[in-house]
Amino acid sequence: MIDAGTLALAALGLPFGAFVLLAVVAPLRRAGRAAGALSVAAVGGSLLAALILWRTFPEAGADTVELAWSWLPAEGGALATVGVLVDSVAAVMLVLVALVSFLVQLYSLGYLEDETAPALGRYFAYHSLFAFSMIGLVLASNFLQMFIFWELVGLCSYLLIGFWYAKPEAARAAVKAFWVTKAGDLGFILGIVLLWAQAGTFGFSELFKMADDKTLPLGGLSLIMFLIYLGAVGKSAQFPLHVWLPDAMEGPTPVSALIHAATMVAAGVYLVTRAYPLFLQTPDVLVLIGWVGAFSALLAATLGLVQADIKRVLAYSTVSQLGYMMAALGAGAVGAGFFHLLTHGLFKALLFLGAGAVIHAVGTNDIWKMGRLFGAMPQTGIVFLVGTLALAGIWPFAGFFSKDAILAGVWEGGLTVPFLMLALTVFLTAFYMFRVVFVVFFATGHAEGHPHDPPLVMGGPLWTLAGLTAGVGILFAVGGGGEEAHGPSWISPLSLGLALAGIAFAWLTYQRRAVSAEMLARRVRPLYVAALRKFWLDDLYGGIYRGVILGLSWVVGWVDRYLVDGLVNLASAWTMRGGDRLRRIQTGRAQDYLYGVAFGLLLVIVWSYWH
Amino acid sequence: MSLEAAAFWGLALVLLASGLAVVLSKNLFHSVLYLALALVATAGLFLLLQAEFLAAVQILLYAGGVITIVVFAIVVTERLVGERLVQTNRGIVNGGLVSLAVLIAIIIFVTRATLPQTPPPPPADLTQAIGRDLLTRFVLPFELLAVLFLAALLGALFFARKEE
Amino acid sequence: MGLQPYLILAAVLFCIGLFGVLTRRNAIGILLGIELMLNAVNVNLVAIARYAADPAGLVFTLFTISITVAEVAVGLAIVILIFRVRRTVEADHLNLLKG
Amino acid sequence: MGLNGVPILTLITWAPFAGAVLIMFTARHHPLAVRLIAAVATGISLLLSVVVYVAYDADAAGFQFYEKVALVPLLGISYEIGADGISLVLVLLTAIIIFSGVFASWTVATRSQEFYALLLTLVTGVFGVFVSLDLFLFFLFYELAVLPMYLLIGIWGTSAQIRPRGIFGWAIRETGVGSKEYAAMKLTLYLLLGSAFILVGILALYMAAGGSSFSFLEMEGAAFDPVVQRWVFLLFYGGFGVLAGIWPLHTWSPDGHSSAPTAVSMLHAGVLMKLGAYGIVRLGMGLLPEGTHDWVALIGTIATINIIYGALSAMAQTDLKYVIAYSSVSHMGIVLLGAATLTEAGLNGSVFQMFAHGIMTGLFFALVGLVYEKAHSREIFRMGGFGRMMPGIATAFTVGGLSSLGLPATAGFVAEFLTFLGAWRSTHSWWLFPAVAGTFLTAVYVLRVVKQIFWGPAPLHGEFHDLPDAKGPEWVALVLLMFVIVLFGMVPGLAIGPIDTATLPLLTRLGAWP
Amino acid sequence: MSGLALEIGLALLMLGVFAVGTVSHGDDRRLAGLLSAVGVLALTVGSFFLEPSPGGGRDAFVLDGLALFAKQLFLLATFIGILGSLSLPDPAFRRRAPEYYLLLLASLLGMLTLASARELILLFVAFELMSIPLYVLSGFLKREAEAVEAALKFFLVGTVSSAILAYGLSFVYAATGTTALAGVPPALEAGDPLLVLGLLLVLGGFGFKIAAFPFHMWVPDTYEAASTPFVAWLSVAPKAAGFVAIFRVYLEGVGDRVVLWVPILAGLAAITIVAGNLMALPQQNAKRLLAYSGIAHIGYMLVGLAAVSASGTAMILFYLVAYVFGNMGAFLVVETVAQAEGSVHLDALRGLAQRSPLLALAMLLSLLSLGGIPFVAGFWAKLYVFWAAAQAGLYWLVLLGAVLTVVALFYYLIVAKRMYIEAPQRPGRIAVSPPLALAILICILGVVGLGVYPTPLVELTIRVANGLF
Repeated sequence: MIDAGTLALAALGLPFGAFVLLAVVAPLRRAGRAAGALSVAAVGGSLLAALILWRTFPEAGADTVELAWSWLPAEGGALATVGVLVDSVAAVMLVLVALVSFLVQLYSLGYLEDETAPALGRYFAYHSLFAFSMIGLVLASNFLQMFIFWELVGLCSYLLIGFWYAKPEAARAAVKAFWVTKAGDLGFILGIVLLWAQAGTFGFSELFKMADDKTLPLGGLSLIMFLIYLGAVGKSAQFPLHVWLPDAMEGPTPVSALIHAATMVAAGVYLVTRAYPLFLQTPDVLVLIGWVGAFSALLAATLGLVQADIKRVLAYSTVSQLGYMMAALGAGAVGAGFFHLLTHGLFKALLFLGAGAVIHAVGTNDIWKMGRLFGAMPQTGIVFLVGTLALAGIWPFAGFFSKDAILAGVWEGGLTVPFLMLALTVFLTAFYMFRVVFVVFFATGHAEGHPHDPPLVMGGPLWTLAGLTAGVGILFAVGGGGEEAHGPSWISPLSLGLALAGIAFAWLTYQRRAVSAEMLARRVRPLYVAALRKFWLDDLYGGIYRGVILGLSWVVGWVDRYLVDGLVNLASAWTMRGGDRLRRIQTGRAQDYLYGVAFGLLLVIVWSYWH
Repeated sequence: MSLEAAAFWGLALVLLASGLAVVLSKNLFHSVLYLALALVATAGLFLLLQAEFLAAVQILLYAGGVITIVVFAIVVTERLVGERLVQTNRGIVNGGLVSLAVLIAIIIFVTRATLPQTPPPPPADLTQAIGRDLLTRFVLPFELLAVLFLAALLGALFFARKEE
Repeated sequence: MGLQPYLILAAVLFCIGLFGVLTRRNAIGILLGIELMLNAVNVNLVAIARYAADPAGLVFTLFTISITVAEVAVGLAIVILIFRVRRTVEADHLNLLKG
Repeated sequence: MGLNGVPILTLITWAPFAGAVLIMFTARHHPLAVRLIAAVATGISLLLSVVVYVAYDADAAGFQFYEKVALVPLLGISYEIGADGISLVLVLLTAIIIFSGVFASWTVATRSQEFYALLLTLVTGVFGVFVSLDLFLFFLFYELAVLPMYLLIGIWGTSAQIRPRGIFGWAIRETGVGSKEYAAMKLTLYLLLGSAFILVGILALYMAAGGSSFSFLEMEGAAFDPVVQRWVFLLFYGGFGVLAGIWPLHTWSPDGHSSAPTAVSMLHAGVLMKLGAYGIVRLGMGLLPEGTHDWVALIGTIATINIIYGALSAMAQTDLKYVIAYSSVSHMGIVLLGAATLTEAGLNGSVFQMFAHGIMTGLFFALVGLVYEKAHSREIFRMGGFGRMMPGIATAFTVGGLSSLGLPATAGFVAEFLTFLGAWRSTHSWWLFPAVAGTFLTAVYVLRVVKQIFWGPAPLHGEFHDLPDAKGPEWVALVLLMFVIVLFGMVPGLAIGPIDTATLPLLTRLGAWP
Repeated sequence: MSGLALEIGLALLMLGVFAVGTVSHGDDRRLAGLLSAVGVLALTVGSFFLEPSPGGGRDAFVLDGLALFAKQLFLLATFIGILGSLSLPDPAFRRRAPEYYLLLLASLLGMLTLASARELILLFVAFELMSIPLYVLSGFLKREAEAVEAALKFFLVGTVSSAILAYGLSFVYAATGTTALAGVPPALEAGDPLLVLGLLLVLGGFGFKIAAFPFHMWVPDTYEAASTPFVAWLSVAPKAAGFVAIFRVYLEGVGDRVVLWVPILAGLAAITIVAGNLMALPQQNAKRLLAYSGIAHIGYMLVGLAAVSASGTAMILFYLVAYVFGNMGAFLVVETVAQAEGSVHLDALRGLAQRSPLLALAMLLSLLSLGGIPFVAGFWAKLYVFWAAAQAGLYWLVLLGAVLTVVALFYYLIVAKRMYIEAPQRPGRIAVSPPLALAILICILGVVGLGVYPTPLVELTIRVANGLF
């Protein structure tokens, strides 16, 4: 029996080893598929370790396992440590991360077969780094370490969004993603620093213990927790920092599935879950989290309604679902939120990979250039449908239970308005997802080329995920669920009803054409335009970037060159000019020189009077 | 007013007047002549101060030597240039102010000093003392003066000599 | 009759000489001004020597007079040279070198 | 004396100089020999720096590997050297930078013999400053580190194009802004101006300590009058601050760094600016505790200005080298901010940032040099799509950029984070906010530049075709520097261990510890 | 009287040169120069065998440490100057060599005596003996309008200054009642205003000799027009003599009252440094540049003088030695280049490093020394002067001086730029005549030697200066 710490370290170390190998051994990296094989094998190992860890956990006698090494030495003990902290939450999350990583990497081998070998090698190097970072984030034993890996996953996200760096849109999206999440991270790091100053430690265990013992100083804690939450806002694409996620779809689709749907974006939720004992000390922040989450969910859903790009629809739905999770956390339903995180990880990865298969087959992201694909690629159609039903929250798929739990939790938490928003979102979610399903797979339309189902290396992961999505749901349907829905009994029917209504409405609009989408759009024209323009948030940020930051930099650059440096140059120019002026006393006329002597004499005499 | 004082003021008047004439006269030749007058007046002062030997030297060397050289120089150069040398002043106000300032500065110091009101009785044989000192205490500067004359002569000759 | 009148007389003479030096256009005129200044020195020295009853001052005067003559000789040689080379002794015109 | 009787610090310091002499006298007209001698000489320094680093006894702390030989007994000047934790880290930094600098400028074509000789002489000066325990010796080495710069930039530098406009346009025109001659002159004069203040300060301390010895250790024992402390500290701050690039005395650095040839920019931005900060910490804070307390608020505030102002200025630049140069100004703000916090974390962060920024900016300048050498352009907005042509350089640039924006797992993060901790714990906790904002601004301009140059499509005018990637000796420099950045980012204890042994005594003297 | 050995030896040498001059004929009479060089060298060597005798008392002529030190300095500088002059190309220097060297030696005799003079008359005569030949020498190229003009200006300013000096000396005499300098300290103690006036006027006279601002105005014109080796010598030896005279009059035996001079000297030092450096900035003529920089250097020496202490005096002596080497070295390199290029414009130095690396290096070292850069003599010179001033608490002056050093470096670096950075206008090495090369070599050895190991000289100067106080 290998102990939990070792397993965790193995899960962490394998992808890291793969990354170092790929980074350092250039020939291996340039070999492409071999690099992919190494990466997949490594993350497969991680998955294995994660599974064993999950099944054998908790160890006897302890519900957490913690290992720590000194990282930043200081007088009287380490200032900060690195290590692993395994508890049940981390163990489950670890499995999710390893699993999705493994499947996505496998899928990528097929998806990216057209890439050149060096590019592929680079891709898998990034993926290994991501797997390492994400696992490190999950296993982090303190805030600082979490922040470190938090930033590293951000880096991987940046690198992978910009994987096709020659595409200007990809380049722009990568940078945008980095900047926006970094803006949130400023809050995170400020929060950590302030927390350290308050509590003197970064360690979760110590902090939780202090929270338990009520020895945690509460002054300013609200601010601290709010700042830390800002990090989650950026990473988990909460309003108003959600703008980067749709653009991030410029990356390869497997990347979107892994990073921008299943794992990294959920890190914010994981962070709040992880630090929940601390958030419990600051209920005001929790309420804020709930409101923002619900609002994000609704806002993203409305934006999802009008997208033509299949991945963007999914991206907005991700934002929306993350909003659900956050709302749950804010309402105190931490279990529900985390549960949704897991199920969402599965079915959203599935959806993305399915979308990827479609895109791979038809060569476009635009849903209006697709149609009747179910006939051409039935396997893809089925798994996509499974994912969609789960996302829409249809019994007995996984999403139904987790979403139900959230709705119940939010209602119980007393957040009535957010509850209403979330309920509305259920309807919208079902509508926009089935809009995609109908348009892509069933409605009339014409896709170019000869679309066909993907090869096994892509299909395998799809079916695995579909199976899990359905399986987990059925497990709950049969077993009654581990996570009890505490809410009133009318919530399940309500949510199911709303979802079905959404589906029906989508069917009427896009399949039967009984309702004209254009007419709908005209009816709610202001809203429609606003949604099309993303509620002008991108324009606002663009304005801030260009107007404030670049404008300020222009001003400072000008001041530096012409004022600060200008003064230096002025001083030197004046010195030179002064020399030039002064030497004109040297007129060449002998008598002026004699005046010099006379003046000197007077000077000396007058001077001596003074002193 | 004693005779001595009268002589002093008289000589001083002559000295200053001729001095001013030296620096203001339009004609260079006149200037030189006024200088001669000033030098002679100075010699008179020397006499008044009972330095007869120096008065003699003053007249011989200065009024004789210097003036002759200067006149000679003027004549030579006038012949070289072929026209009369006219002498004017430039920046009289500035020069006057500066000179006046220097004068005031010096006079302030002089008036502050406590100076002897009456001269002590003169040594018995001043000229002899001068001669003795010159060849004993001041023999070194005396020798050096010879070298100095040599150098000055050499220089003056070098400059004045027309080559080729 | 104290020393002071002599010193003041010398000072005035010195400054008249200085004035000449500063204002005369002609190089020879400047030389004459210098002569006046040196002459003032002589007046000073002789007067001081008289009131100190010290022959050293008179020896000093002897030296200054001699040196003055040497200087005048060199100076006039330079002036003549200038005449020869530049055809002018106007001090104002001698400004090839400046700055 | 030294390490087991070997005067190891002397060897480190003078090995490059010996190399320079050897180059001047033996390697005339043999360009390869010149480079090999340079590589070996700096290699020896590097090797021995690592040896010293490992041999340093962290438990004993204090100055080790001590050597002392009287030079001018009359004035109490001696060749007194030794290294504590701070010196060690900076010696190591210097050795790494110059070693990679030798490789990064492998392709210098004209008058390479003189180039390497001057470069190595300069390095001896830098090493000397970091190990000097005699104020006078310190000053001598300081001057030696500054002067060769004039010729190095003047002969081998490159000019930029700057059109004089603005309110002091005529002054800017008159002084010839942008040309390498201007830059060389400005840099040299500015730094020597600083050294003038330093010299006065040193003399004042010498007199105040009794006028018998320039020894640092002896002066440490002297309790200076508070008035002396106040003014001498200001002299040191101004004098060293010029070299450290404090606002508003920093303007020599962008011009100088941009005009300098690759190895010189690396050395200058990488090491020499640290020398200024080192001077403030070692002489200013080390000898003048009360003076430090008098001025610390000013230092920290100016440091925050540096951070923000430098970053915004960097953003405004269109010339690649200027961007990097201004980023140095910004990062030196972190160094001084850390020092001004007077906390353990802050001071450790400050020294660590000296190291981290040295390596990172060295890497940057090496890369910029390579890009310039291949593309013959420094105009950011004319370039594009280089990632395809020079993936290696693109990767290295990204690594440098990430370290510069304080990405974890690079050395830059550790330094910044420690500084943040210190800033909030200091008496002026608001310093934290501009410092953190600075990291965001850094992210903005660094990624913008990376995106513009390496990403996206190649520009249409087709000026840049078939640009080669880095090759051969150049890789030595890039890989070494990247390795160090990541190594120290992942295992910061390597550096912080020794640094901490030196900062604690310093803080104790400052009355800020315990 | 062994005290006069050097002076007598020099007089004999002059006699020899005179004899050679009368005997030799023809267009090349440089034998006189050779003889002078050998003679001066012999005297220089001989001077090191002389023992200083303790000065003081009422002796008119003393050979104390200061005097001996100064004489050695004058002799050395003259030797270098004569070496430099030997290869002057102008026919005047060949045909009229006896006159030239005789005048040079006459002036040297004046300096030697001045260094020992502790009596007003001797002082004045020596001062004039030193000065009058210089007027002639500066106009030695008598067919060149510039040279003659320079001679006239030099003469006029010099004679007026002499008059002022003599006038001042007469007041000193009035106050002390004796012509011995030993009478000064007691009179100063009494605070006699006449003495103060006299000493101020005397300072004006000496100010001309050492070329302190604003008595300096003859300097650039004279330096530009006169022959370069002579200027090299003129720029150091008479100034050194002026300083020695100042020490004698103002410092020797004065004791506490010496602080009277601090404000004036410090002020004079400050304006001299500032003006000299600023005016040097726009110069394009190498000799004018060095002239103005020389003025600035006088300012730095005055900083040491303003310290009115033994260490200050010692440091000026050290500075003078460093200045002799550095300044003469620079002037002689300029002369070498001028002989090849026919120009003393800075442009003539273009690309010198690529044409004649050693010559360029010599120039660079000289300039660095003048600029006060470590490892060459000038650094220690400046440092020691500052050190002395700091001892006296004149920190503001130290700071000013240090800051203005930066301005000075600007124009030195401009010269370095011409030599090292710019490309040569013409290819080919620059020929150096052997005596000139030897002279430059001596200067560079001095610059580097003192830069690397200044201690013995510092100790010597301190010993010498302590004799004054």
